[in-house]
Amino acid sequence: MAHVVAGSECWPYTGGASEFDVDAATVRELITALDQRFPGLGDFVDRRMAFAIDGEIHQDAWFSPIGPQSQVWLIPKIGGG
Amino acid sequence: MSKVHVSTTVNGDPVEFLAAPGMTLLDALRDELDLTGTKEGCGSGDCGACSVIVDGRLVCSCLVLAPEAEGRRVETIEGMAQGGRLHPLQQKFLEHAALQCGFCTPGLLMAAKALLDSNPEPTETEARYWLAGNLCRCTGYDKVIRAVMDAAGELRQERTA
Amino acid sequence: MEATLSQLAYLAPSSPEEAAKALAAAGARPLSGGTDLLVQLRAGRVKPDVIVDLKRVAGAIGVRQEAGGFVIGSATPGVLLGEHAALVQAWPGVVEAANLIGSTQVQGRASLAGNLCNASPAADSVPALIAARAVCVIVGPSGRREAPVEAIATGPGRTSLAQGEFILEFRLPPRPERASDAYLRLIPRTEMDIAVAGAGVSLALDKDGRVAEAHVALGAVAPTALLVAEAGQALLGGKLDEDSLGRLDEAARAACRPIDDKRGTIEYRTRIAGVLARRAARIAYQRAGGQV
Amino acid sequence: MSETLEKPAVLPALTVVGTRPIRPDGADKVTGRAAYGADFTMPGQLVGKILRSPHAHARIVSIDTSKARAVPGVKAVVTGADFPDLASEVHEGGESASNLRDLANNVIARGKALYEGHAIAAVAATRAEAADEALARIKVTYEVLPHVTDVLEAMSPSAPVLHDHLFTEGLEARPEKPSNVAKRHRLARGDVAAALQAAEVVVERRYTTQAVHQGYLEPHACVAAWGQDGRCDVWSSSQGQFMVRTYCAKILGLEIADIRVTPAEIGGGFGGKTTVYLEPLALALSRQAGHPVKMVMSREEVFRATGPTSGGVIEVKLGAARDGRITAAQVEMSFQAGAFPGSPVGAATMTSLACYDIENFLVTGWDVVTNTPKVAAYRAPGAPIAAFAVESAVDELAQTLGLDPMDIRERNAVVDGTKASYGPVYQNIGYRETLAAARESEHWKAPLGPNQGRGLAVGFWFNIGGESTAAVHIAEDGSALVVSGNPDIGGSRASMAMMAAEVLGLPIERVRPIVADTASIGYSMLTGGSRTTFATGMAVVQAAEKVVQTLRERAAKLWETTVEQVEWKGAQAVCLDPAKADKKPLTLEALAAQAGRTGGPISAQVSLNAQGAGPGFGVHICDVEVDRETGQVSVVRYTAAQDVGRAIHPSYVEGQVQGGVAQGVGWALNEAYIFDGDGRMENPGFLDYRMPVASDLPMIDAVLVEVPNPRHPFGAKGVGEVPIVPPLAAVANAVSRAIGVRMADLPLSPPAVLAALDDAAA
Repeated sequence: MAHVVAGSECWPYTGGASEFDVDAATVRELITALDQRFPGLGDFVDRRMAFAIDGEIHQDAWFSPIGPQSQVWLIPKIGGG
Repeated sequence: MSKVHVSTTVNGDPVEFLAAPGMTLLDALRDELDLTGTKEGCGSGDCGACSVIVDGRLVCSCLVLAPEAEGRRVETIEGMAQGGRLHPLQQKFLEHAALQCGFCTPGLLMAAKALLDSNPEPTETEARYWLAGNLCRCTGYDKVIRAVMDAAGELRQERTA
Repeated sequence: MEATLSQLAYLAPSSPEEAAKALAAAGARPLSGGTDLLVQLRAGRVKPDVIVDLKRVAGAIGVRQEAGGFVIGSATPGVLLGEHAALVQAWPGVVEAANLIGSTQVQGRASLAGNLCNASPAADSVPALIAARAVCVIVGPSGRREAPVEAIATGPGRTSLAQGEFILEFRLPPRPERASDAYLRLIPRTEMDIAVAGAGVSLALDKDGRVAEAHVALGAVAPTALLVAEAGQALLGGKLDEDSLGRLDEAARAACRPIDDKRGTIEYRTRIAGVLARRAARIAYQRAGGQV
Repeated sequence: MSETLEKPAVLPALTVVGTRPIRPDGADKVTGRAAYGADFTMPGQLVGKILRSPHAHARIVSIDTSKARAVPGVKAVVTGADFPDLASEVHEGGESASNLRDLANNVIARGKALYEGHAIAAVAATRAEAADEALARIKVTYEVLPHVTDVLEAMSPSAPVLHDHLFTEGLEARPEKPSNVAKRHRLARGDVAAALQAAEVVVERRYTTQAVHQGYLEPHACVAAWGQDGRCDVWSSSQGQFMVRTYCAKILGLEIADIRVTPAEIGGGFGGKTTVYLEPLALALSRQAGHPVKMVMSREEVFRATGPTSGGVIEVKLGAARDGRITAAQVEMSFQAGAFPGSPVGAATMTSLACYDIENFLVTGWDVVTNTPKVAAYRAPGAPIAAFAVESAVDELAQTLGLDPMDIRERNAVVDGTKASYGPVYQNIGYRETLAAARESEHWKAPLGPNQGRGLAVGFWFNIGGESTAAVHIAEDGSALVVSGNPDIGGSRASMAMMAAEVLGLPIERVRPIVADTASIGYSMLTGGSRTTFATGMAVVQAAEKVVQTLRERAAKLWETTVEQVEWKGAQAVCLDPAKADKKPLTLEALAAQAGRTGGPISAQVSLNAQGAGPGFGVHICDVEVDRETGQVSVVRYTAAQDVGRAIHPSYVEGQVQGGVAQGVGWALNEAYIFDGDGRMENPGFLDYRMPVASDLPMIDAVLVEVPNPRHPFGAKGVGEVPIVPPLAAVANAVSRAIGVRMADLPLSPPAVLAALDDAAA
């Protein structure tokens, strides 16, 4: 079970819920699980968000592993100048 | 269209070209003589990227009409290294990493050469005010000034050696 | 349809009379340093048919001493003034004003006549020349005439010169003992800016160190540079004590008629004109041998 | 999952990494041979020019190009109608998520001119005069509309609306009316209202900044050639040739592989060349004319029509205990996005409190469209604006509590294990070490002169990884080529060559770095986000390691032993097999010479998506002197400490720090877009858009702190963007302390400082 923390961008999909647990061992599984639980959230997160897994930021990384006790923050994609 | 015939000397070589009277020396160097080392950053004399030396004077080539070069001695970046050996300023700019993107470097090297030709032992302040006409956005000028002072030292040794 | 850049003609006469004749044609414009003209040419703000390069006219470039004073060729680049030891000794203010025009690269070209005839209210060399009581020698189709520097510019971009007339040289008057001058300006950076305000002060001292003669001129605070008589008078007879400097400051501010623009507000330019006038007076006084 | 990695295994004796060799591409740049965008020419090329809107906001009723086409020498004229109408599809190709339709409509207007300078039409002709003539004969009928440039005015209900389809995203309920507010960003934790109520001390203030430009010396330039077979070539100066390829393909409706983009040397970018302005127009003109087309922007066009960064309004309210512990922070920011949505207020929201361990905070960011040029990325986009406000507020808090500004930073500092304000838990960060380096610096202890003030400020940037490809090829004589797809702006060719040399055991002189065109190397994200040395460097190291593996395998075959018995050391294979003690080491040259007979050319290419880019922290100290009679500010001393993970080439890392500081100082003191009443920019040139000149700055002491990033083979972190974050506040805090008045509005021009002095005296 991964403990997910969702930022304000996600609240329109989660009805305001910002922390919940999801069963997923990879980022891709997490996206599918999010879509099942909050329709549309998975696709939105996949396109517009990055995943901070235990403090490390993963962007466009479907197969990054997620451990059983992992904390996963959904944060907006980061650009740069 | 009445073009003017201009014969002048660029980096020691005699050259001739036809130029529209309103053409700048900068455009003549780049478009007529294919010397693209001199750069245009603003076209209004405010950035120094087009600096060249005419008859020993440092000028912005975007503020000189091509016909004015008639019979003058023009020095550009392409003439700074002699006989395959980099000028001490060029070498020191590399050693001190005094350039990043390098777009302002040709103009800065021309200005630094003119500085050391007229003032072989500049203070840091004198160097900074002399080079104030050469904008650089990448380096913050620190390593540029260190490279110029270092080259000044080496040139003095060469002279006294 | 005006001449585009390619239809332009370029002439480089070698005598003043030839130059005057060439400049008499409508659409002819003089070129000396070119550091203003070329910017306007490229921006399409001026569309001359003929450019008359004055740099090869006899007497246009060079500095010489004559009848106790100095004669400066109108197309002499600022850098040459700085290299003339006697001129720097006698007129440090005029030289430092000329050497503040633009960057080192501009210094290699910009001329006193170009700076004056471009008629920017903020031109750096003009207040110093006016304070120095410099006179222009003007050549035109109907011969030569002289006029004080302050009579040339009549407003932003406009001069009193007739078509065909150009400035051949500047004459700086002879200097008594214990006389000197100074020029200061305010710019946001340390270099490369147009003056937000400028002040030139020229003065002479009597043997006790009192101010016997004083002229103050301000830049960028009116449509043209201003000779401010009251400011000069405020210094007369004194040793630059706080009181006379206060009156100088006030007289300078009273003369200001600046505008609000992207470089400065009316209030700020007026305030700074007073500060610069005081500071320039102090420097000129010290250079003239006065103890401050 | 990713176990917390212990301190990274730093390679023992690093021979090349960490040294300061001459950069391999240096000679071309100091002799004028390096070719930038405007230095390319092609036979038969035409000159392309753009007609730009004189109005800040107008409907385009009609465009008549017939007279323009009739001008002798004119070969092509295009308007918005010549480009496919794109769906509003968000695309990840560029820096941050950019809307493709907006991008296309910024390249050339469609239906509406949204800022003065907006491209309306473009022509190509055999001579520049003919092109100018053609522009003058294009007849555009405008319906001029009221405009708005100020961000707060643009947010008011009465403001003219730029886009009828724009409904604010990120609100609880979807608004019914369109507005200029494109999006609300929000970051919250704990109960900020209660915490503010309970706080022993509260400081509160509004801060403002103006739009500023990246200020790269090289204007945008390109040459484009549309082949008869529909295959196109582009030479252009940009921060990413793959980005240019992707955007051109999308805007023109082409197959991506049909466009080959060759990177020119880039004369500075700083984020401003992470998008396209000219390339799609040059291609469209070239298709119509059947000739290559060259387009070079004037400096005025660069200012009027290419992305500045946002001007912003920031309200900050901090609550703290007497001992300096900050217990509550409320920040609200409104940023100009320019003509289309996409200001960096989202990144500003996330970075604003990133250096602070705070229980309760609410950060809100508003992305607001205005009739000004479309904002583009500018070095740590958004972060310097947020940091100006927060670092000024923390400085004011320190003054209010009578605390040393360094102490208050340390008391609230984030460390490994702290939960960042933007979400994740920090790992391997060097913030505390950087604070210590600044505190122990000689500058922090040095006395101040009269009318002088010292400002302290800290800054953070995420840094990113992303997709990169690199290849290493061994030539027959044993010299090496390292090929990547990232333009070299600040010396990255040197660091690529150094990392490859380190792994191969070669001196850097025998490794030649190449920046390849889009047809000669695999896809790479652009140079930006301080990613190149981290992500592309990682691909270079892995490619070099694959080459070493191949070399060891070839030696093992030659010695008829197993690869495990072959060690690679000092650019040669050493046999460890006790049974083969007679085998003398095989040099790289020897193995390269026999490569054909032992299995073929020795080369490797690696493509990856680099994860785990380590965030960077900066701590800056700035001394200023103020002329109290004129308000002029001069920077007399500057020290910038920064956690760089591991400096691959220390000179160029110092160069990034010094360059970032100089841009920050310009932003603080003199740089600003000035708009007149008609929404026209009044200072589109280097005379009145005042960037720092050499005589404006002291030497800038860069103090490199190295807390290695375990996710990079040599511990490198991104360094390019952090240094621009602290300076705005470092300068403002220094001025505020010098004159005893809090300066909250940039730029700190002489009139502004003098007015503040007058207020204080009144």
